[in-house]
Amino acid sequence: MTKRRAVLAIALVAVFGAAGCSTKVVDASSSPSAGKLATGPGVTDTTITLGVLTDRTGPYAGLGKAVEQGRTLFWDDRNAKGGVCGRKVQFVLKDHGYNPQNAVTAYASIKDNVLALHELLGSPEIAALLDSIQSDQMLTGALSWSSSLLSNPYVVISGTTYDVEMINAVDWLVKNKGLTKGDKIGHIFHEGDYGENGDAGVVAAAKEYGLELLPYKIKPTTADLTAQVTALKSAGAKAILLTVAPAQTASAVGVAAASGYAVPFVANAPSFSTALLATAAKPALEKQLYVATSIAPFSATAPGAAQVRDAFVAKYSDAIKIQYALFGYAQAQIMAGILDTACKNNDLTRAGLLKAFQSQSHVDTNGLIAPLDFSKPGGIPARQTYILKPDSAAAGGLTQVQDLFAAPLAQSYTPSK
Amino acid sequence: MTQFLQLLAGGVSLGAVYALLALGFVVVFKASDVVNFGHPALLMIGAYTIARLGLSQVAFPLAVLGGVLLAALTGLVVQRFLVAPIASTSVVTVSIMTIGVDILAQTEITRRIGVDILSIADPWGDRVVRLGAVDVPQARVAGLVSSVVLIGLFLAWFKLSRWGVAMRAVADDAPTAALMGVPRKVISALAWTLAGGLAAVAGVFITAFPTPGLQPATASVALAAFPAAIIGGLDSIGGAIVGGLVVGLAESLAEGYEERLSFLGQGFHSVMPYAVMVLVLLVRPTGLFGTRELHRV
Amino acid sequence: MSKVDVAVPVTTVPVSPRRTRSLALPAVATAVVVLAAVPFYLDRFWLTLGLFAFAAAVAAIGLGLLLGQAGQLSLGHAFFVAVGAYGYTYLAGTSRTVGVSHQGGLGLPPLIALVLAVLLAGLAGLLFSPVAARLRGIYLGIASLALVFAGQHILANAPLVTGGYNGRTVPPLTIGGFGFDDGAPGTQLLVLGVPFHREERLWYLGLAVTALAYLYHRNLVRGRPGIALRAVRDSELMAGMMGVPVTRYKGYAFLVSSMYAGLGGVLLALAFGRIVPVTFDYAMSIEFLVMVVLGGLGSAAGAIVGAFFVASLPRLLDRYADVLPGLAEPGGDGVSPAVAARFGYAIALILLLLIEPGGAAGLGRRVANRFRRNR
Amino acid sequence: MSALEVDGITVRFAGVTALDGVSFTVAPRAIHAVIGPNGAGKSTLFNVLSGAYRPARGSVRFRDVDLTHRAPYEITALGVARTFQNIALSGAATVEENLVLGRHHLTRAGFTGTALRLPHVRREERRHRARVREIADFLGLTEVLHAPAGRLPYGDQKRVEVARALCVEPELLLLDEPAAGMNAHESALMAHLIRDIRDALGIPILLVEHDMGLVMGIADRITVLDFGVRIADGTPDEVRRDPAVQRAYLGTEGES
Repeated sequence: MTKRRAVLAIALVAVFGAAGCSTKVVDASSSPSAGKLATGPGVTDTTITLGVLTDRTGPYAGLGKAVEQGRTLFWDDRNAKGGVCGRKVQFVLKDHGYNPQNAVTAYASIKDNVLALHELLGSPEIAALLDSIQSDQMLTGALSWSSSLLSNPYVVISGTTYDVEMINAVDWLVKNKGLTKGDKIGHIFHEGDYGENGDAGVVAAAKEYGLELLPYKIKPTTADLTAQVTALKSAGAKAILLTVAPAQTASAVGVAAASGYAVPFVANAPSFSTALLATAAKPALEKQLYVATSIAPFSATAPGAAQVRDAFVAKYSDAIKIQYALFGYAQAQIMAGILDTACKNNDLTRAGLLKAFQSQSHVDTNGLIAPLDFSKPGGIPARQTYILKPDSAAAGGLTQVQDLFAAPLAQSYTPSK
Repeated sequence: MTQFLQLLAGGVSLGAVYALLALGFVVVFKASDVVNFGHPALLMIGAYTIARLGLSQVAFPLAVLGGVLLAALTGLVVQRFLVAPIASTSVVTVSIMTIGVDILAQTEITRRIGVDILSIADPWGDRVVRLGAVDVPQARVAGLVSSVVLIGLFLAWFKLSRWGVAMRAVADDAPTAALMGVPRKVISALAWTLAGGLAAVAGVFITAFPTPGLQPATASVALAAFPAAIIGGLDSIGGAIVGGLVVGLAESLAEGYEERLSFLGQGFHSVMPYAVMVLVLLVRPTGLFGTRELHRV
Repeated sequence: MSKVDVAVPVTTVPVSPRRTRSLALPAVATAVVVLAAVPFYLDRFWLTLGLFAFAAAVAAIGLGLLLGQAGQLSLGHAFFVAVGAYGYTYLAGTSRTVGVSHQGGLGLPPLIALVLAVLLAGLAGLLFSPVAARLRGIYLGIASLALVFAGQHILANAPLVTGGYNGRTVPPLTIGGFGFDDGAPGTQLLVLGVPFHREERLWYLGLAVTALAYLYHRNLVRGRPGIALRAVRDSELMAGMMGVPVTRYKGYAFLVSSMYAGLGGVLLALAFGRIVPVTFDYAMSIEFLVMVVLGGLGSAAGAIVGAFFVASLPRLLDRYADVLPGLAEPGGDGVSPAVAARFGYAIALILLLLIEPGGAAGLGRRVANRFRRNR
Repeated sequence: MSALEVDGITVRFAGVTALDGVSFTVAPRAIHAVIGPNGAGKSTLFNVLSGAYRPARGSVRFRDVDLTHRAPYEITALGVARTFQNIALSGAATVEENLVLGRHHLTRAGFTGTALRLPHVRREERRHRARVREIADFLGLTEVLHAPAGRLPYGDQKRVEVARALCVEPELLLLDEPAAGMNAHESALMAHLIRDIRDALGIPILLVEHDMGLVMGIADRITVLDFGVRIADGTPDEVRRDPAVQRAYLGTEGES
């Protein structure tokens, strides 16, 4: 027994004695080099390192890849032109496979080496990291448009939130599809932050326009929406809103078309994917579906968008052409704008980045995303949306039906419960 | 009333497809005592092959044949090279091995699918059959008919052929089966092959209309085989069929009447098959048709 | 007719504990020293990895007890982990409004919340034990799977307690005024010149809890309850006729196992800092099963090894996969490092079981035997 | 005065009557055998006595306590111990651990006390392990105490079963075919052992056995079952002369 203790004691002494040689020992005498430009983690004399936590193996691997291509397109070009503040912008990319635990580990592994997160994909992952983002003052480009994220000042939401998209969608239905007071509308939505944020918008809009709302919550894994659509049909709903995943959109619209239930469907941006137009549901989608989104379609006609699109096609000729590629580019533009402002302020620290972010009151991404205003912390950054329509003839599978607009309610709406 | 009938029709036709999945699961369990966590992977392999062949303009029946063969072959290979070598150890260990197989296969198929939703290119499209006031997709009708035919063939084979009799014997009493000249190994291989084939067929109807096609999340549908097999009784072929129907109906009705279940919280329908399963197990601990255990020392 | 029983291979306490002990002393001493030194050398990635592994290990020991010792298959372990994690968070958390949602909380001292959360998980296990007592083998396994799905449903529908889908912040643990967090802003705890952040502090907590969990399990299985549980596992009828109240012992096994899960859940919550429902899903239950089987059924040390393997391997492969040749560039086609990591994990799992179905514990015994023979 | 009273036991399985109104009594300190051809219901009877089966009718009383509706562990706690026809040991566990299991109802150590190695738990363990070693010694198992029970030869495993039953400190010992599968020599040793146990402990022993030689040699009284019905009951001599027994055994005698 005593021998055992002695062994332990000696070993412990050996370890902690040796700790003096640890690389983690902080040298109290060193102080940040005094210069004109204040710099934070991940910033050297020649580079700025940003983090990307994305999904390369999970359900959003395809989306993540498109965003990444758009981002790479922007930064390759920008770096070739000198980068930001005379520094090249580079990335550490980590895959979390849509698993929050992986996201937390990955975040821990990069947080000391990056100035900000250029991209953080996935609602559960963002939710898991919300507190860390705040305590680390880590400016984060979220790949999620939920207004529940607005309370965190470090989260950059690039576009309208799901609730506002739905308010605009209902407004558009009332104005263009003849919905009147007392009519029934259905909303099929995911359980989870995404679906519920969309539902908050539908609830607000239904109240505003005096519509009767029939909500149906589904699991992200539900594949067949016959039951929900059947129920809405027999209840006599005049229009259906969707805050779901693409396959579910196809199922819902397909089922409705097959049974002669010819009501319009309006979906949130993430509910549609170009891949749907290769399925049997294509005719039904082209006939009955609309998409409300603040991201311009891949086929957008505005000159700025067209330029980006051509560059994208030139660089990634084989890549899938979806609007998220443009979004990735636009998000990079937004981040570059923040970095430029911070550079101008001589403050490339995390606090400086936040200040720069909150000073962006008119962000124009050449029409890739609706105009953005980040200057009101906690406020919705954009309130305008396009209404798009699936069209297999158009590049990216969507064409514009209605240019950017904002419903009166969308202008005044503030998220609450 | 129309809604109820519509949901009933949807539930039964979906349940028949679940029955195919549960059947494969049960057959493997009967023959080798192994819980095949790789069952979803077999479905994915089959459905992916069928969809890809369809995209390369292979005629639908041939594409299905190809998918069934490949999934069956995968089942056989897994049994032969992974399960058989460690069959003498604990069945829990072997079951965990199938988790490895599942991860491997699903990762590869997810990678290959990417952002696509692969249409299965079936001949039924989105056409529906109108039965009175009820619309049933043709694909679902085809699924129901295929399931009934396949299950019928299986039952006949199981009752009549030498192999079927041997398989029953293995499930009841392995040494006796060995005496009949049918090694357990062969029966086990046969069961895995069969499970692969059935899963591929189920894959066709799970990805056909009203589902838009094959995507990575399709695998989670195969999880319905667990409660279905348990409700019916793990070692009962007939039970798998009943269990499949029960799960299909429970899901469909709970989804359709979601608003009346709202006191249980939104989205309760996804818990419904499991709730039914636990209730069944509380009354009958080995499922509806499972063998009641006799205590013997 | 024992078709529906899960036959579990039996593992026993070492035949001659004395000899292994003499061998084990330097090994244990080395392990303790190495583990205690880790925070002084490794960065946050490794520490976070370790925290998740410690949390997983504690919960895995519990599942090992249930499956390896008592022979009860559970696919519902993630549920009890969730009860521990959310229980602690609710009990220690304060009532507040975050953004648009209101969250409740009892604001208890964290240490008391920790103990209560573990008891709460035990209570959940006890409530399930009447079901467990009626069912066996695979039936029990899949019935317990219902817990996971029910749990997901409850977590999503009780935002007052759980914070809903967005989860909620986990209050840091404090014991006697010492906080397992980054400390007050502007202050820094330096130990031998190394700053001690949240991760460094929690590392020692994880290490200590895991060690205690291991010792508790070891003593338990060597004594009267362990012998009774293994008898229940080998044959319920025989155990009953040898005087063991079988139903009660199956209940005990569930109770203790879910308390382990609850404790692991608290550690996991602390490691996360913020918990979200999707973490505690079907895949997590399966992972726990993989841990105990990989480690070797019935062995607590094995469960710990299994937990470290499962919790770390995918993330390690991901971290170093870009060093491996033949992988695609980011944004390009082909096999990405993350996909390669997933393949690596699955293949390692399959190969390990093919080579040694007894898991890491079996492998360890084999090596130990060879070592002995060679001497 | 009797130790065990079996009164009109009837057991049915899915329409098959395995035992039909079987009654007999076992005297204190008696070696009482139940014999009968295969399928006579001997094992079923044992399973009723130890609480595994509930009889449809009838009762079992041990020292005026009704056992009929008690759980197996409660019956064990009353001092009824048994062995199993097809050895039911934990194969990978050591012989010692198997024997310690028999002490379960005599010991109290709980989950918490055991895990914390509290002093009273350690004391209890020491005391009971000493007693286990005594019993192992009595049965000549000292040498193999630390060997896995499953690796022992068949005859030794049978003795471990008996030793485990003795570790219960029984007031009534039920032996289910103790000599099954043994050769003549081993069988004779077992007969000796059974008698030694009775003499040393002074308790009644009820045994089911196929081996007529063994039974006739050691039993004080014999009950004969055939197709679930009691066809004879008496001393070995009476039973041997009973025409019903001869009829029942003539068909099967050739087998054994």
